[in-house]
Amino acid sequence: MSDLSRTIEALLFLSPQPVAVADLVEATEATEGQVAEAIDLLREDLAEGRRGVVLREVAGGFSLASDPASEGAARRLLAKPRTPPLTQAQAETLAIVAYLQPVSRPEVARIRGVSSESAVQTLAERGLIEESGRSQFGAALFKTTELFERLFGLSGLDQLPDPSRFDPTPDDERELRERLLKAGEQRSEP
Amino acid sequence: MSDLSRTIEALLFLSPQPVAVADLVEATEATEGQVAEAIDLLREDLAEGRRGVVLREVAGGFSLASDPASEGAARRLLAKPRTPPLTQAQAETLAIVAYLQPVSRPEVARIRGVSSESAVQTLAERGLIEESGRSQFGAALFKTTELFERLFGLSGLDQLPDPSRFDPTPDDERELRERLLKAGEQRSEP
Amino acid sequence: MAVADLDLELDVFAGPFDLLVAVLLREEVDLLEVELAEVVVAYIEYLEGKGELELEVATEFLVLIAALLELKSRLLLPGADPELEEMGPEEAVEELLARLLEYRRFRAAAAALAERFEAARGYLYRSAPLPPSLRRVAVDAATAAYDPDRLGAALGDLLVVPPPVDTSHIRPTVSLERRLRALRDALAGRTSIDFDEQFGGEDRLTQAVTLFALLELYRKGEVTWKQSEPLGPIEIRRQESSAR
Repeated sequence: MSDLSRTIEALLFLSPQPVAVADLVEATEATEGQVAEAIDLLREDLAEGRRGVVLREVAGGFSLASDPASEGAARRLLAKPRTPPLTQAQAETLAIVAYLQPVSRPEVARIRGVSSESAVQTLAERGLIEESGRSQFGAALFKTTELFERLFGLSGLDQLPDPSRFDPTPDDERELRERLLKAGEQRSEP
Repeated sequence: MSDLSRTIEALLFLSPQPVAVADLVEATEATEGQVAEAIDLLREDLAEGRRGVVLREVAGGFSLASDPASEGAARRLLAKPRTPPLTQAQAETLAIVAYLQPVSRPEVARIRGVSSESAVQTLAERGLIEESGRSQFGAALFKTTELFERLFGLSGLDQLPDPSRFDPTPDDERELRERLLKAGEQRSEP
Repeated sequence: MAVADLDLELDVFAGPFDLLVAVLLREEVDLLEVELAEVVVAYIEYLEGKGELELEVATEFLVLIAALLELKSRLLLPGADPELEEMGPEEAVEELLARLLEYRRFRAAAAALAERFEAARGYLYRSAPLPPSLRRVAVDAATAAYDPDRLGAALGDLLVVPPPVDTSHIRPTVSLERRLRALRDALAGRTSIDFDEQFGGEDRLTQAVTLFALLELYRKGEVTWKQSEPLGPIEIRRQESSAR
């Protein structure tokens, strides 16, 4: 392991947040190329299954995390209950904020067809979304946080899957439309 | 590296305090002999000069620490405190800790009417609050740090703005606490 | 199946669709709180399961849900464009379709996110204060960055006792079955009862569901009922022929 890799490992160990490459360059006083090389070495050393700690690229930087294999033991030691999974309402609200951010609560409500206050509040409490200014009409706007990217293993928002992946298929759409139209026609025929 | 060594490395990585062998035995559900053996392996792997992180044996047990060689870089990286704008949840949590310290997490949650885990954790990570002993019921107590005073430009805690400026009735701390708790219970009622 | 029997399990309401419409019109449940997309999805899933379309039922459903949607969109967008009010059936279909498609898209995205969350949940991050030597450096380098008034203001907000939360709309779990039983019990050993006398003390929703139950008993031939003038007393009579 090179000296630079060791230093970077130490920095990632100490830093409570993911560290961007630019900050590593500044702190280590090495070149960007050297840092990139050192990270590659580290990535190999800390690949999944090699040690207890793995290298993760999240939230615009690099961070160390414990290997999922040790999750059970870690929760026993730290007496930390497993974070509850997202409810359907929370997941939908989070998806809308993630893809449309910054987005206001009324906009979330419009898409979900239901007032989403409690989901928004819970997500904010869990630190997954946060306020980011106001819309022109004064509604609070929400965006996702760095913690969101960390907890979802995203190196950045551009790593979110392409939203077109979630478009209903043309077949689905045709079928829905036909079904609706059929019902509509039936209604206009006495 | 054995599975058990990997798990122990992960546990030491996650724990902010040194971990006693007995706790490692309990968390990993291995025998004491197996844990001792795994620690021996780790000690070799994490000997000074091998990686960025070293294994330390201290009074209370084992812990990981950054290699002293990286201290200069760590200073450069971490010397600048992070000061992103506070979210509403963070501001409320910080205000409660500042005015009522020392205060426990459950008390913060009762006053705010919602669980405040993520705000407490973020504030602690940014060095604005820190643990300071335990309540009589064993809950960790929090107080503000010196960094907090610096970042708010306060020469001391008595320089905090008088809460009566934001509320008509002036209160002493005890009454303030009671009123906050009462309001909080209303908030969490539904 | 009649559209009335479409069973719904929503956050704020559980019961048949018809009852939902009834309580909405009586303003027992806030329309803003009802996830209409879920209602539609439940219905479409029912249709998919069935594999055939009963046009009459579908039409009835569509008319009702379209009305609710329109009503709700007006509530959500106060003073929105007047075109909304002139919406014809075809436009309503397109509007409904667009909404359903958009909702489906985010529902799928939500599922993908939830899956991702699950996969990443095992990775735990370290949360520990800096070692003392580094903490010292951070303090030394710190300059004022926040306004202390922000803390005072945040504390002041917390001192405000919030108005008691109106939970009157979260009670629609009045069960039709239980109201059926209440009616039958009330009629046991008697030939007739007066609705107001018997149920006048109940809250509005319970009364509404009881009336619904009454209709059900009437349909089954267990009771007859009579109201000689609007808003007048309702007399419920046990059908002698019914075996009970």
